[in-house]
This record gives sequence, structure tokens and C-alpha cells, in this order.
Amino acid sequence: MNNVTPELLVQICEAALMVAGRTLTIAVLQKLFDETDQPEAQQIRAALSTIQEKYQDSGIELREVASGFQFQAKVALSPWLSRLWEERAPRYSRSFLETLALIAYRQPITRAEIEEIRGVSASSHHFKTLMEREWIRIIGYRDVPGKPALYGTTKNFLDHFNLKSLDQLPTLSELKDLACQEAKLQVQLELTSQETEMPAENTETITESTQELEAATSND
Amino acid sequence: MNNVTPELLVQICEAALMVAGRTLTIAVLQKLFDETDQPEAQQIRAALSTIQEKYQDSGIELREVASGFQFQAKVALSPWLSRLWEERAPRYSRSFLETLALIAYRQPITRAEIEEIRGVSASSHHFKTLMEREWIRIIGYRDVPGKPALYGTTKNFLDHFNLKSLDQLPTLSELKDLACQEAKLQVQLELTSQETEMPAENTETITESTQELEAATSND
Amino acid sequence: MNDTTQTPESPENPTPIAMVRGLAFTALPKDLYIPPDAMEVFLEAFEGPLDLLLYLIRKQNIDILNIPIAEVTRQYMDYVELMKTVSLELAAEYLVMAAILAEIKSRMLLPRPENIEGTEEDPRAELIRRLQEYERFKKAADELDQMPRHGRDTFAATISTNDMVFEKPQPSVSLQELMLALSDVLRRTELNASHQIQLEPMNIRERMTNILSALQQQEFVTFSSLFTPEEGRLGVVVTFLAMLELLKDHVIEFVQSVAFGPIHLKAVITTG
Repeated sequence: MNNVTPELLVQICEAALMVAGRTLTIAVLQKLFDETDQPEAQQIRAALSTIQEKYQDSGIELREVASGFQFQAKVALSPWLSRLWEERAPRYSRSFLETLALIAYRQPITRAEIEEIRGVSASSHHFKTLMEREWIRIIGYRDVPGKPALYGTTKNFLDHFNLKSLDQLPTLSELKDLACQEAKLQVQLELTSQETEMPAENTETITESTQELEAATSND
Repeated sequence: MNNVTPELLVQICEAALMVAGRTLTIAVLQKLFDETDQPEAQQIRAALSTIQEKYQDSGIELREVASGFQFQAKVALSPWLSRLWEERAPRYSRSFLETLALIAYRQPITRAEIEEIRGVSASSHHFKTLMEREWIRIIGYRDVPGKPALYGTTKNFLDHFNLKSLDQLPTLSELKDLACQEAKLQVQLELTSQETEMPAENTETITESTQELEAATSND
Repeated sequence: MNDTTQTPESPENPTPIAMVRGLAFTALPKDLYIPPDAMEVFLEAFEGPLDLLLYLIRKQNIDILNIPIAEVTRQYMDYVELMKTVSLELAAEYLVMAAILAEIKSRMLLPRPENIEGTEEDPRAELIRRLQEYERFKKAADELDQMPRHGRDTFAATISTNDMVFEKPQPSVSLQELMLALSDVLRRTELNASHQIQLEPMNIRERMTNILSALQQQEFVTFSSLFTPEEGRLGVVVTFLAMLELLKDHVIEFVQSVAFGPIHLKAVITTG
């Protein structure tokens, strides 16, 4: 604790509890420091009670729960906060949807296979979300080095898309038709945007649908 | 605003920004209230600056980025906070960053133009990663043979780098004009025309494209 | 490309490159063998011919507007030569730059032609413009890297709403969106010929999943129980193909404890 002032300790604990996205124990908070600088459990406790006092009149509070400490919004504010989610559900990103589509069409499939096809590493977060929603699950393991898990879709997945079985998913040729339609739509959009947005310089055409834009800016 | 005291407004904004898990705009914050109680944008702004002051000495701060307001841990605390996660933030190679910088400053730009300035062929992998992260996207196609895609940055890019808009990027260094330099050195040579043939390369075209881009991204 | 970010050190750098028995070595011995791997690492520190050229110019503290073309060309060619001796695949871009340098050099030697406006054009002008243009983006990339980034320098706060009861609606996805995402993947993979993906009839894929689900509930499943006679011949074929596919992928195995006894299916690995 030589280099860490009590003020800095408070700041670090405060920020850590806010950004971690999970409850933190005193031991975890201690491990944020180099061994030579590591504060005592008591010092962390003192910092935490300083924080508790500091947030007395705030919209949030620091609470100790079974698994550690966490910041929570004050319950009294829930009538307002609940509207944060009322407005509109968040949207899944394009990369999330690509992962889902590959699992649906190529199941049973491993994560490495998905990465290979998509050419980019897959986000663990996507798998977690898909598992939590019970749209996919692990249906087996491949007997190759690393014993990778095989993913498949669930009945919940079919239900969400109103399908009775997987072979009701559109076939590849139907997919191509869809791509054609999309292209046509884009040409139309192009024409309208040329008229409206780009009056002078029309060497460059913005072919952008609002949908795509929202997909691009929404988080997952 | 009859039933909502300024103190309560501050608490609600504070808690909402903390629990939302995404950036919030002033409009979204307004919608947390019943229509009869809805605060003016100005009142929300005032609450936000109260919050900003309140957190001055904290480990976190309220910041405005491209897509809205967000609480963030202070940059100075990152050495401690990054230990909360096992995975290290990725480091980007110089070629990756150069590609990104060119797209950011020169958008809309084609891949061939990037290659020309960098003097090397561009890595497809970089483009994939940038698209995957939703830092760049195709914003149109140039109407020349081959219809090359034009790339531009997204709001995600700005958010990731803590920017409100593209004009907050550091300014590019200026191009020195060889012809002018020559002229200075060779004073004795009286050249009739000082209209140099160094192409009147417009050194700053960013502001223009910024506006275009904002027009393109702000319709959600 | 890889993530090498070390600063390029040239063998000609005047600072000592090594201390051997108290003696500083400022140059590599001529006969020193550079392993090709090391050479590659060295070259990857440069982002291409412009970067190498800039490095050579900066190393000697030369004003970019006043490049002694002959000298820089000579050094550049030395590097290109070095690449050749370690039989590295020479990137075409490096050779193009060598040609450009040689061309400028030769034009500098000749009397300069008057162009239409009557002013002289310095043969170096275009190269200098390119170098400057590249340099400013190189700098911009550096600056971009220094800027605070999410996940590296700063982290967004998200705290719990534990005690509150309200439902957070889950995002909804339409089949159309899912299909568009898939067609994106397909379009990208078409460009990348190394992995073609084909979409088989979905019923085989579905059957594979069903078989694996059965094997999760029961360690051994009899071969015959997986066939449903009502589905007819096509159904039987599809199920059988699904089994073969799983067998080929090392996911399941067939077990027969006694000769002519019932055949069982078993997952090769049973965890979770």
C-alpha cells in the first residue's frame, strides 16, 4: 500500500465495482493491486464503507450480497428505470445473427468451424446469449484434439421462428432470391437517395437502408 | 416536472445511466417520465452537468460520446481495472491502425485508395476485423469500373475511441509544398508564375465528409 | 500481418548493437548469417516500401523535401539486396519502389524538360508527395493508438438492477434477418474460395441433432429405435445418412457387444 493513497484506493474500488458487471469480493479487489502494493482486507473494507457513505443521496447504492459487493440502483427509482427497457428491445448485431444462422444451417457445428467459415473469431458473448435464450445448446462433443463442443438449435429456436422443423428453413436457392430482392431494393434506395441526399456530387451513391444502419449501430 | 424535484431528476438520470448498459441520449432520458412530468431537454442537461460535477473526484466520470452519455471509469485507473478480466485488450498492428486511420480521415474511401497511399496491398483480414467490430462499414459504391465499395466509420468507432464526432480526431499534419520550398531557395531564379503545379490537394476534407456521415448515421 | 511493433533497427545503426567481452559492436560482422526468420521479423517491422524509405530518410535526419536521391536509392537497394540474399519472397511493392527511385535518379541526371506552363518539375515531387502523405497517416495511426479506448483504457459502467422487478424484453429476430445474415456469410465465403460451404438438405442436419439429443438422455441408444417406419424409405435413408455423418465426424460410435447382437449408438465423449 506504499504507492496507493486511501483516496486512490476508494477510486479504484468504486470504479471496479461499477465496471465489473458482477459482484466482487474483497479478495478480488485486493488482487487488482501488485503484490507489493496489495492493501489489507481491512483497508478495502474501510474504502467500501467510505463509498457507502458517499452514495447515500445518490440514485445508486453499494450493497453487500451473498457473493460479494455490488452497486445497485435504488429500488425506489424502479418506476422510471423500468422504462429503459419498455421503449424497444435491443437488436442483435449482424455478427450475432451470422453465428446463429450458421448453427442453424450447419448443426452440429463447433465454434472453430463457425470461426473458420466466418473468417473471424467468434464472440463468447454471443454463445452465452444464445445459450441463455435457449436457442442453442451443446448436443455433443467431437472426438478430436480439444474435444470441441458441438452446438445445435433447440425447440425454443424453432418456436421463435414459427417453424415446425428445421427443414422448413429456407433453402439455398430461396436465399439467393432473397439476396436478389435485397439488391433490387437497394437500387431503389440508391435512386431515391441520389435525388434527395446527393444533389451535386453523384459519383458516389449511398446504398444504405435504415435497417442496416440500425444493425450496424446497435450493440449486442 | 411537477412531481419531480431537481434532486430526484439527478438521481434518476444517474441510476438510469448506470443500469442501462448502453449509452443514453437526452431524448431517452426524457422518456423515462410520464408525459405530464416530462422534463425539458434543458433540465436534463442541467441534471447531467450536476452529475458531472458530483463525480469529479470519483473513480468514474460521465462522458458524452457519439451515441450519447455514458459513465466510464477514469483512464488513469486502467492499470488496476484491467485486472478484472483475464483477457487482455487486443493490441492492433501498425498496418491495422494505418488502415483504420485512413478510413477515418479520408472517408468515403475505397480499398484501392488506401493501398495507394500506404504503398502496399491491404490485408483482407483487417477489413474483416474492422467490419466485424462494426467500426467501419460500406457506405456506398463508387461509380467507376468495378464499382468499388466506399468505406466509412461508424458510431461504434467513435464510441470506442471516446469521440463525439469525427472532427474530434487529432488534426492531420500538413503537407509541405516542395515547389514553395524550391522557390524560397532559388530566389535568384525569377519565375513568372507561382501557380505551382503541386496538385492543390485539399489537405482537410474531413469536415465535409463528417457532415455527410452524420447525416447518414443519424437516422435511427 | 502480425503484431510486431518493435522499432526497426538496422545493421548500419551507429549505436552499439551488442557488447562482446566489453567491446561494443556497431556493425554486424559481414559473414554473419541472418536466419530467414529473423530477417522476416525485421522486415515486418516495416509496413512497406514507403515506410522503409521514410525510415532511411529519418535515420539520417534528412529533410523530406530535400532527399538526396542517389544516397537514399543506394541504401534502399542495399536492403532489397539483403532481402534477396536470405531468399525471401520479395514483395512486388519493394521492387516497384526500387524502379521508381532509379527512374527519379536518372531523370535528375538529365537536363529537365520544360513543361507546358514553362516551370520546371522536380522529378522528386511525386515521391515526396507520396512520402508525406503516407507519413501523416502513419502519425495519425500512432495518435489513434494513443487515444483512450474502450476495453483497454476505459470501461463502461453497468450496475445491477437486482431488486427491481421488471421484464427486460429480449431482442426479437425475424427469419428474414437471419437469412440476410446467412447470405452475407455465403457471399463472403464465395470470395474466399478455400472454404466453400454447401447447404445440405436440412433434414439430415436436423436428424443429426435429434440423434445427439437422444444420446444425451441415454448413454446407449439402440440402432433400430432411431428409425421411424412411418416416415417411409426416405426417412430411413435420411436417418442413416445422419448417423454416418456423425460417425465420420467422430461424434458417435457404433457398439455391438455380441456378434449378431443389437447395435447400439453411443456418444464418443459424454460430458454435460
